[in-house]
Amino acid sequence: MITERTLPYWLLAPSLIFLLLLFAYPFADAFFIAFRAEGQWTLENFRTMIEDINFGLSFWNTLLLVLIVVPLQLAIALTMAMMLTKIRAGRDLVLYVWTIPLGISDLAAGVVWLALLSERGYINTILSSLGILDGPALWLSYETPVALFIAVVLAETWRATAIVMVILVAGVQLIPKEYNEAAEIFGASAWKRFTKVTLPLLKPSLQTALILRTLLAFEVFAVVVALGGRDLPVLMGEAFLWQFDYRDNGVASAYAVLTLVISIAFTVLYLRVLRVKEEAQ
Amino acid sequence: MNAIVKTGLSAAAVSALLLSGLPATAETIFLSTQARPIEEAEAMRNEVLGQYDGEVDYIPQEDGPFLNRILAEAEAGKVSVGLLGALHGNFPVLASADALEPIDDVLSGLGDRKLIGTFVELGKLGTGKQHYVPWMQASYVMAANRQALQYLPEGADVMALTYDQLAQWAANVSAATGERKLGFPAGRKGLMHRFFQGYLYPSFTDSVVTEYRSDKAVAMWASFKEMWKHVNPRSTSYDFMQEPLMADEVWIAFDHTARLMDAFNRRPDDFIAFPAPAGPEGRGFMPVVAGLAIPANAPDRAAAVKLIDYMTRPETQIETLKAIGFFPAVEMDLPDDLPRGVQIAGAAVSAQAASADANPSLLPVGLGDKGREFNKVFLDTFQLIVIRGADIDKTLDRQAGNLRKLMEETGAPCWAPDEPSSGACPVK
Amino acid sequence: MSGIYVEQVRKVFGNFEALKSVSLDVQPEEFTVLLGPSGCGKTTLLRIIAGLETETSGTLKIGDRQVNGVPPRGRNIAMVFQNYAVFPHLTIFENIAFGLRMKKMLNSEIEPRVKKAAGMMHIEHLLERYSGQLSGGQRQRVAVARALAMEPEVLLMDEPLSNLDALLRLEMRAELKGLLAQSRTTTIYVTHDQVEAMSLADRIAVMHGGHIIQYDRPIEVYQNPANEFCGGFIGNPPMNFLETNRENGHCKVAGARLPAPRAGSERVTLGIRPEDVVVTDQTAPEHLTGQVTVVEPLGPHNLLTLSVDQQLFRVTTAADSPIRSGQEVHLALAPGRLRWFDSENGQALH
Amino acid sequence: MADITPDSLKDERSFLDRILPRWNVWQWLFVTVCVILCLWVLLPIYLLVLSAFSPRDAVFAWPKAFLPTDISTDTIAFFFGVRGVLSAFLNSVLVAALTMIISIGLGAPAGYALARFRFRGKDSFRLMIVMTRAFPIAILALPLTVTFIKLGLYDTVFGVALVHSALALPFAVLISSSLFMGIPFELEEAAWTMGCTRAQAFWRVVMPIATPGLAAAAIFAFVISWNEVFAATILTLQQPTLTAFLLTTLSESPLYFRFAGGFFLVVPALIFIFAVRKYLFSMWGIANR
Repeated sequence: MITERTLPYWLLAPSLIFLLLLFAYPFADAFFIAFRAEGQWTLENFRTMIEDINFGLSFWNTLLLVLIVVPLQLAIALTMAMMLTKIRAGRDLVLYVWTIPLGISDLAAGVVWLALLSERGYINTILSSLGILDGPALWLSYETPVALFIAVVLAETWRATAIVMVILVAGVQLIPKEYNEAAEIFGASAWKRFTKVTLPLLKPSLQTALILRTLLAFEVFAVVVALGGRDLPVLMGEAFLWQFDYRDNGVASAYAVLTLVISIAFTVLYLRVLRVKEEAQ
Repeated sequence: MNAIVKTGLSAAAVSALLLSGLPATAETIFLSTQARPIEEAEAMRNEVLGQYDGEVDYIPQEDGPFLNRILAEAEAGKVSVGLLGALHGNFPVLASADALEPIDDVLSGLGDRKLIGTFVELGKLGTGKQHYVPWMQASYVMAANRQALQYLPEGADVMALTYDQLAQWAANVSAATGERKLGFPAGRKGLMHRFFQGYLYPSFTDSVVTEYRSDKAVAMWASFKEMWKHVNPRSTSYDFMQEPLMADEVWIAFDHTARLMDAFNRRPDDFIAFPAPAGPEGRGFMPVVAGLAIPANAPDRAAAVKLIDYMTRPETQIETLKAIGFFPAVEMDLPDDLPRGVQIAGAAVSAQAASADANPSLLPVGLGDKGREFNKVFLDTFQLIVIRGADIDKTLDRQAGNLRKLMEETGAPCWAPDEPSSGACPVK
Repeated sequence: MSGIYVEQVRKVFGNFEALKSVSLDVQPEEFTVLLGPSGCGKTTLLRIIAGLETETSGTLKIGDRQVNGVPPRGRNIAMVFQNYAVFPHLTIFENIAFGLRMKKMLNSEIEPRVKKAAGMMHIEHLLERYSGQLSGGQRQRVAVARALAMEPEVLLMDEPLSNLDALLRLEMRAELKGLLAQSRTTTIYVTHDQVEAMSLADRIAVMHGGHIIQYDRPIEVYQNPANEFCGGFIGNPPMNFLETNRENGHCKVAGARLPAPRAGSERVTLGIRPEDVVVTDQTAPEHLTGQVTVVEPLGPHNLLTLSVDQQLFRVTTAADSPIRSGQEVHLALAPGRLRWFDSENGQALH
Repeated sequence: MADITPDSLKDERSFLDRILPRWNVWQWLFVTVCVILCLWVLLPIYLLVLSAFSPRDAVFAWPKAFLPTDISTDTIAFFFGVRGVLSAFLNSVLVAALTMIISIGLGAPAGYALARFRFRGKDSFRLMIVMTRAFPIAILALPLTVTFIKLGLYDTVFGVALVHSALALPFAVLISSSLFMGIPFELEEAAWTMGCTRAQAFWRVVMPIATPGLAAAAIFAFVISWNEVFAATILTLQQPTLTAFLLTTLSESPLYFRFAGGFFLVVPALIFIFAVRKYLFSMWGIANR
């Protein structure tokens, strides 16, 4: 019977069962495939994965991409969140504009930034009209890996900062105004109030935003392919190639398992670093 | 409290009843990896299948989801797809998973038209049974912007170039314009692996597998790496060469005829088509063969057979040529009221096939589901040697090892231009 | 109207014993106040009676019905919360009618009842407003009106005035007193403000550390506190306490000899309220002597703070009294008002 | 008191002074950063729409035109003509609507439990919900397809909606739990004392207050489903969603078509988010602190 104590579990049951049904079976199946080849348990798939010429590159590219894009997005999202608390007139409109990228699929983002950054693109048009460039210049090619990397960072930052901002805006709201006002009375400068009051109290939201954004960042794929093609291999891109191009879902699952392990490692790291003590909730 | 739990579940149940998917009408689902670009797909539905007296739903699909779907339906035992249209390279995966219905009877039923013999043979995939009926063919040719012709090296005939002349030509262009205007389709969805397997290797080593790491191959890669200095670096993200051609990013390009057709049709006076260059061992070239097959226990076999008959009729073959630039797989002479683009490409294809030093190679057979990994060997070699500048000998040794492992695993016999082999094709 | 009978109710949160076997019986139509400092368990007891908290052990009866385990809706109670808990998404009319709608009453019955309750609380003009547009005081009136409209068997109020400013609190207190007397509903009122308790209660239950120390009429609790805590907690300024030591039947402190209480241990504490002490210049064996340290003119009277036997001692005198700080004075204790407490456990001695 | 003559009333400040608000340096800096951030978001979208509406070869032109000089709708018009776009659009709307219902229907109760109760396994549940997003859906392709075919969910709007709900559920749970946390528990307790069961209190008091926030969470689920490409492609055949339809036809179509496709993807999402912009603030917690 539904009693006071068991009520929460009854409420959680529907979503838990739903996720188990939909994810657990295919997940187990894919996980299973990663560790099997020709009918017995082997690490063959992992070995093929690691020996592949693109593995090293894709690993470091993804890691580097995450380590640059996620903090950059956090900084921008934090600035946006803080600015939103200060804006009075038109606050809804500004928030709307800044959350627009939430509605943009990575398919569309890839197309947009390709138009911007291709050598006959809009940015080159601006640069050449300013005289910096004298003709169409090439950014998105293996010959200019740094430019290509920056292009992908720009596109990813544009596309996925909105989700972080929304979480932080909510977090900032939950902080009662009195704390900030009190700190102000004690003569704390704006910066001091930010670091000493707002940030610590924002920790739970920061944690959620970081975990969610890192998980999704490791699955970055569509934008990188749209801009970089084969020149900037990323883990998910290789997994996709092995699954659909080379028809070997063993190695594809190996890539997926690797991505999962790294994501879990980062999540545990965030949980430890940004540990929010129960009482300080 | 369980009111909430109830409402959550009832919402899911209601929608399950309401929207369990619209019942598919009695139409034949024609799933194909060809004519995927939106204009070509529309052309298939309206011009080619327009006159078919039956319901057909033409659904283009990328290779990955296409294979994934058919294998999944075969494994689940519930097949909804009526007819399959794909390139020769896609079929071995399905054949090795027994997802295809043998259609020797269908082939004999098409007596009144002359299907090209070598393609019918290819349709057996090296086995006794007929897996697919030849549907249409194409080939890879070169295209060039007329502005580039002025930079042709002395005495070079564009309709019978050699690779050295091509390299020289490209060098002249980049010297004159300051931009590298030679382009290759080395993007994710480009067909660069076909260029190595069907054009470069046969032209330089008269082989694809056995001579993979011979000295001729080493010389080949060296000269190709040299030529690459004049190739537009964006090539590693070009899938369809017609786009860079029309954007003037590239003046000379190599690609599948259907992937150049848009440029020929839209600006027939600006572009010319010409056969691929020749190397020391002749002018290697390879056909592109597409076939029609029926999935194992397909819903309505008769309808599928009727559709195959319709697709292989001469008048439909002509409509297909006009619509998507694929040439007939039936021996027939082409009418002269074809669109300019088709005429331009057609001339290059027949010139290439009829060239004196023609060295045709066939499509790989018997690779099963390792076809794509076979392509990966060539692409990885290209990536390492040309893009990342690795040592040629070491790379060829390592990749030859992969190729040898692949051949032994699949036991695939050699195919033209390699000499036929009894067991698995050896890699010297 | 029915009474409320609480028998040996205990409540433990983890390892903290919030209520230590508390018993209380509230007569029908009686207005009982649970008075005590924060953390003494008064709100927990109220929430247990309301059914918002489940008691660890003990029995609970409303009228002759045992209500242990019965959910709040089954106890025919109404409650006014400290933060009013006025529903922001409903108009004031709907807020007051909320309970009646749950009782499936017809609109024709609900309308007059809501109007009557709103009238009692003088908020008829606010019925179509939303709580967001109201002041704290107005919201508080809505909360009370909402509870009264349900005409419950028992009315529970959790520090309803604590969020109001001083003036409004005074005004509301007077209004509440009149209203509740008129509606004659059995009520339990929780507060930490002893003035509120004294003014409103038929009986006060002074609580401390999870116990009910004393449960009696206000004047009783004021004049005969059951222990030192009660004496000190009620009354402002609080009761004075002086340590004394007993010598053959008499207690000596600060120069005075006073008849000692019969019971109690060796050392006893004397308790006397500031207003029960008179400053005189005659000397007498039972008079205390002390040194005035501070004189505070408070308007109606002056408050003297003295050092008696090195202990703090307060006395109230007339506003025009000539006494200046630093003066040595004699203090006469009003005979009937002297109270004795056992120094060990603080219990009153008679 | 100097008598007030008409010209003493005249405003001496220059015209510019009068329109530009009198801000200090910090405020000017604040506004410029704000404008830059807005342009940073809007410019690419403007260029996408511009390219979608410019003639075919303008896409290859150099230098590119920034202003909408010659507008041509033939690429867009062609799109409407393509058989299947309209039905794909409808499918997308149906799938997204279903995803909204399922993910909020299942997510809200879980969110309520996380907000109101302290129970064993609470944090591990919250973490598990988020971690389901760690495993890339691309790799679940084959087993998922086979299961769906067996269950008859294959190529159905409901089938795709199920997968999209699994993707949207973590967000629904997190958003709804922070929403319910923003609603004082005393309101529910008050409702209990006024004759409500726990469920009645939830529906009559908590839900009405949480509805704007839940609406925003629903729109969020709608957008997730609307933009999802991969599961929609592999799980549908004749009933593709718009994104699945676009992915298959566009990835190899010329650039100008990809812009038109991008336009079709972006515009509906913009409209949805605009519809809910007021609630965006309450999406993650009531702001009436």
